[in-house]
Amino acid sequence: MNPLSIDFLGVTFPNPVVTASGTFNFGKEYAHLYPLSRLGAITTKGTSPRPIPGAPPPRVTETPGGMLNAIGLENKGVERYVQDELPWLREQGARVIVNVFGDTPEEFAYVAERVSPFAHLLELNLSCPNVHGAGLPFAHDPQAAAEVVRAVKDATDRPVIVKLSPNAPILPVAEACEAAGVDGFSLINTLLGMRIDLETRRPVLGHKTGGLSGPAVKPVAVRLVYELYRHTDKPILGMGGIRTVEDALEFALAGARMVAVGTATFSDPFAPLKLVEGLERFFAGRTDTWRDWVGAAHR
Amino acid sequence: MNPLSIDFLGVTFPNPVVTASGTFNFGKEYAHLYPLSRLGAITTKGTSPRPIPGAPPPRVTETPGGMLNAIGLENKGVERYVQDELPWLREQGARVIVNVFGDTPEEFAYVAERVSPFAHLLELNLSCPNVHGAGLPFAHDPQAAAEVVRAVKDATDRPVIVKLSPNAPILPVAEACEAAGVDGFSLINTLLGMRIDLETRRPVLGHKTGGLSGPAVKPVAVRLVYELYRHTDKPILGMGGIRTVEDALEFALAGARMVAVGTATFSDPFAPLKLVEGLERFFAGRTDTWRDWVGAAHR
Amino acid sequence: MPRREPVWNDHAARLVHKTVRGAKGVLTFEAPTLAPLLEPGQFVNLEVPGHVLRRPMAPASGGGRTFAIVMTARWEGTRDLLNLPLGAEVRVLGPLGNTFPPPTGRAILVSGGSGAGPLAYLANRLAATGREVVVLHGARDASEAHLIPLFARGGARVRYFSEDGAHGEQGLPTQALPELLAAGPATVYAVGPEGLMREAARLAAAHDAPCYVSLEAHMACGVGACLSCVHPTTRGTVHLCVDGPIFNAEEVIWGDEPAQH
Amino acid sequence: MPRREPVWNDHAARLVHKTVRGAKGVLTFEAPTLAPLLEPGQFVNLEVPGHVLRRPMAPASGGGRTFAIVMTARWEGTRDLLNLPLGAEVRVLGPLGNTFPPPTGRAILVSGGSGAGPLAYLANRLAATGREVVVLHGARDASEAHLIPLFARGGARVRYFSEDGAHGEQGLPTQALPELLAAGPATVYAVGPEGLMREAARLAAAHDAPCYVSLEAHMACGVGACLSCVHPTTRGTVHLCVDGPIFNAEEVIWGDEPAQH
Ligand SMILES: Cc1cc2nc3c(=O)[nH]c(=O)nc-3n(C[C@H](O)[C@H](O)[C@H](O)COP(=O)(O)OP(=O)(O)OC[C@H]3O[C@@H](n4cnc5c(N)ncnc54)[C@H](O)[C@@H]3O)c2cc1C
Ligand SMILES: Cc1cc2nc3c(=O)[nH]c(=O)nc-3n(C[C@H](O)[C@H](O)[C@H](O)COP(=O)(O)OP(=O)(O)OC[C@H]3O[C@@H](n4cnc5c(N)ncnc54)[C@H](O)[C@@H]3O)c2cc1C
Ligand SMILES: Cc1cc2nc3c(=O)[nH]c(=O)nc-3n(C[C@H](O)[C@H](O)[C@H](O)COP(=O)(O)O)c2cc1C
Ligand SMILES: Cc1cc2nc3c(=O)[nH]c(=O)nc-3n(C[C@H](O)[C@H](O)[C@H](O)COP(=O)(O)O)c2cc1C
Ligand code: FES
Ligand code: FES
Repeated sequence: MNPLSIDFLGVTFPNPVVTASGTFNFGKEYAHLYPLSRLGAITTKGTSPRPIPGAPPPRVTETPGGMLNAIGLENKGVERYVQDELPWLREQGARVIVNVFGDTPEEFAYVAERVSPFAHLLELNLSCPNVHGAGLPFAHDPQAAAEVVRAVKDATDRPVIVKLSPNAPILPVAEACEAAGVDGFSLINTLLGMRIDLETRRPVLGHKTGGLSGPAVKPVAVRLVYELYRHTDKPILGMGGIRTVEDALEFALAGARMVAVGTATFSDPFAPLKLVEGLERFFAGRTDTWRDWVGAAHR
Repeated sequence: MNPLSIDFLGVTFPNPVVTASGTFNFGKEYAHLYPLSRLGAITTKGTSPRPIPGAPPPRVTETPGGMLNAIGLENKGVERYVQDELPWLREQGARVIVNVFGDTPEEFAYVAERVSPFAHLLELNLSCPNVHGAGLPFAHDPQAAAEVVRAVKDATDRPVIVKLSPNAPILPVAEACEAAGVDGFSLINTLLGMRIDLETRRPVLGHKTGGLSGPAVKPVAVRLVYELYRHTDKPILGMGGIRTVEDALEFALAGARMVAVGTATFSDPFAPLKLVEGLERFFAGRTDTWRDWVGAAHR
Repeated sequence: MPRREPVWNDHAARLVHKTVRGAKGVLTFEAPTLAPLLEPGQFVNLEVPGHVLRRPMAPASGGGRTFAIVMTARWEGTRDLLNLPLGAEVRVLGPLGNTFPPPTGRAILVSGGSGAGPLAYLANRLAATGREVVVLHGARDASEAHLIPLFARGGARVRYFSEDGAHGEQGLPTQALPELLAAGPATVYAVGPEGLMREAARLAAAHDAPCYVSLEAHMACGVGACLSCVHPTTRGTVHLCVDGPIFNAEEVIWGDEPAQH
Repeated sequence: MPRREPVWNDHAARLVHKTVRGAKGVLTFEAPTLAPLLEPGQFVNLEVPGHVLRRPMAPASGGGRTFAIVMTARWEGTRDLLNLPLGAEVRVLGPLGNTFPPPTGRAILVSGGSGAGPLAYLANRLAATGREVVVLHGARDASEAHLIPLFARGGARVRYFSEDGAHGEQGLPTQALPELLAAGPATVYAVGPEGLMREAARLAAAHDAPCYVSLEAHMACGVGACLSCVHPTTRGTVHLCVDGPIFNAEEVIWGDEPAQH
């Protein structure tokens, strides 16, 4: 029996370790280091119907214990990915979570439909602006979020999880998405932040503000996973500053059934693999399993 | 001419460096290390009408690049402070910002009135729960926040600043407080977070969640100061992870007229003094002044 | 125990010696401005490079140019502290907190885990003044042999206990207390896990012997400013860093006892 | 320049030598698995202990067991890197990015600031193969004398320029270009501040000489995964870490030029 094996919405993953969207592209860059099938799953870079050029540089900068990014959702559009990247990724034997976004619920649904043949799960990034809703992100408007979920659920037979933003209260959004039929949740996306360059006296990032990620945000993420777990029975994919076995277990205790590694991959490209190996070693000498840790802080 | 001298709501401070509420108590603990009058001002520990015993231990724990605290607003009640601590603090020649809170607008007003004779400024901590408003903090409800401001403005002739919480959208609260006559703002209070102990499998803090502070939150604080500065003409006291001259200048560029040092005092009890001295050295060789940096990222 | 006037400062210290055994070790710092001021029972708040908060530790020696700490690595801060390279310079706040009061009669020191630090200091200080001192140190197994040199410095009589019998007598150090207490007037000093301190306090009380314990709490400032280090006592909630860490066991309210108001 | 197939890995490196002059310095790392693979123009992504992101640096030597980097401390990451103690072990991703293409005619290297690193490597490599190489290195003042040994290794002719004339010829390195370019076919390699690269590119173009430059961007992954390191070129937006950092200057769109779509 594999103590790391975990069922998440009907899919059995060999371990709970996933790459976080946007930090691993579609996996090709890292495939020569280790077999991608060794990881629980790969979450792919956010994909929209058409190519998006993204934000002006600089797009990343470091902060104490973390980093800011404003990539601006750059991607080549869903057609390129269903041609080249997603089939390749499946051939590697990897399990795939496709991160999807769009300007409207219809765009979300369109991308969801196109990528479904290659996806074990779909993850909806609601942190992108809702172009028909005053430009605020979908994640700031429970009704808009629910519309996205309904549109996507109609367009796919894959399990759909919604990625929650820590920049708005999560419970109203989560409730609305549940009512709309969402299957699970992932969190957290990045926290809005800024760094200012003392020489130019301007924000460092081309987009001025960016998303904070990395160890610095871990306590915020653990708190939100813990809070969400108390309000829902849907499974949770937790992330935010995870790098070590201890980090992963802390998220499990809070209620995360699976965990994603994002920024840590920039600190160390082997980070996701090392986490899998570390968890294997941790549970090798024990009688309990990963599953037993999930939500244990609530029992 | 002192290049650090700064006018804030009619009070002239010799420099812009303030201690953050709750991290310096009423100053006595540090008074043997350096004259408290060397700092721009001391912000005192949050004070309520009656003594509050506070939260169960543990009350603090470290996180990557930061710390969580859940002191639970422990304080001896305003009477003790107007007897012992505040008069003593004024005798030291310190400028004093008194941090005030209560369960209701009336309680805020009561404390404000009692401490006014000793205060250069009053800072209202709106992150405490509004007992007549579903227990949510005042900072999560613009109307409740505005009521507090109105009640306090009627009870004191001192300038009143409101301390904003990063756990709720700040602009609606700031607008409501402005309409109610607030004189300025301070931000950020702590971000809600949690750490879970892998051995006990329970949240480390007695209160379960706590407030995140320290370098980890700096980018979030800079972003909020920058955002608020674009929406108000009122002066801003900025804080969140400040320790070095670079940190302070970054907040000035974002729009902070004064800056507070909180968690850094736990890393180094001389941190506030060192920041004053560092800024003195920085401006000694220059023709511009602190004032010229305030808001410069917007020009 | 009365509060002390603040005499603490932030001192420079340099790691000059260390003995590490797995997750445990003894670190010796050269700190010529701080070490002479340290009294047994007091603690210091040690900077750990890369960490926002300092870590409270109760010295195992002092008085001269150096002080030692007996430590157990738990999470990241203490792990990094144990890994500090020789020669590293850190800042240390101290001296902090109160001290052990002098004994009436013989001094019986009951030590467990990193309680060995402050009690070794006390044992050596008392023995040097000609007091009769017995140390009962308990460990789970043989992993604490590195502590022997610490206790061996003074003239105290030291008895080691280990649960598995691999190091010294088999059993818990408290098992030797009743006989020792029955032998005449004595003062008990217990520092270690809460269970050990409670049992020592119970036995001391049964023999009408005073018992002093050292309490622990998560701390930020270490000097009374942050109000984080609270503990319930019969005289109300205290702040360990300034009201303690040493308390008369009689006034301590332990973990599962109802707090009094 | 074509993309390379990924051959990079995460290698161990140990700081074995350093020369520091104020905020500038040369660090030499022993990295027996990485150093032999490094080609001039390529870069590495260096772990800085205590930092979340690595720092991209273009080696100033390689091929053997060690590689050097010429660096300038800007903010905290590079400051900490420059303060790394001898013997420190760090992880280094590499080799990353593309290389300088071989020259047509003589090689004229125009260097400024930390451009000295990759160009010293190129100069020494080309000179070793018998190529005629001229290096024009510019600095603000005399603070870069520590670079002399780097350039002196191979057989390249090196001319130093400083704005105040304190080190070598007075003026900018680009002022020597027109004469050199007029003397016959040559390829220009320019690495340094954008102004320097643009001016070198302009002069090279005026003489129909190819000119290669190395671009910089804030990077997270260094390997093409994060999409952070974009730069506009005449063939669209490129990702410097995999499409560069070396580009034919003709295709580069500089800071204030309108980007083409
Ligand atoms: C007065 C006093 C004297 C002490 N003397 C010693 C000693 O001589 N040797 C020794 O090994 N240990 C001693 N301790 C305990 C030691 O301070 C903790 O084990 C250590 O702080 C844990 O840090 P960490 O980085 O491993 O854990 P983390 O949990 O990562 O630390 C995070 C935060 O929690 C606090 N914390 C966590 N556990 C404890 C704890 N048990 N007690 C206090 N704070 C805690 C830390 O100070 C830090 O602020 C003493 C504690 C106190 C209060
Ligand atoms: C391909 C390449 C090769 C380089 N080679 C060298 C070299 O040989 N010697 C040298 O001194 N410098 C070199 N640099 C520049 C060097 O990487 C930056 O100066 C350094 O990253 C700044 O880090 P910091 O901690 O001082 O600044 P910070 O601003 O604190 O760094 C924060 C983040 O911003 C990024 N960043 C900031 N400024 C730059 C910049 N100018 N370029 C790239 N990223 C930046 C950092 O990588 C980091 O992620 C090179 C850059 C690139 C892209
Ligand atoms: C460079 C970068 C790009 C990201 N791109 C996306 C994205 O396209 N879609 C998305 O939902 N989240 C994106 N994220 C957020 C991460 O998936 C993750 O939620 C966040 O970084 C927190 O995890 P971490 O602290 O482990 O990085 C991105 C994060 C980073 C750092
Ligand atoms: C231990 C502790 C106690 C605090 N108590 C208060 C308080 O009583 N009132 C208040 O308004 N803010 C309080 N704060 C918040 C700080 O004043 C400050 O807003 C926050 O810590 C961010 O600044 P920093 O990162 O410099 O610490 C407290 C913070 C800490 C760490
Ligand atoms: S540790 Fe701050 S009051 Fe005791
Ligand atoms: S640095 Fe990540 S894509 Fe270039």
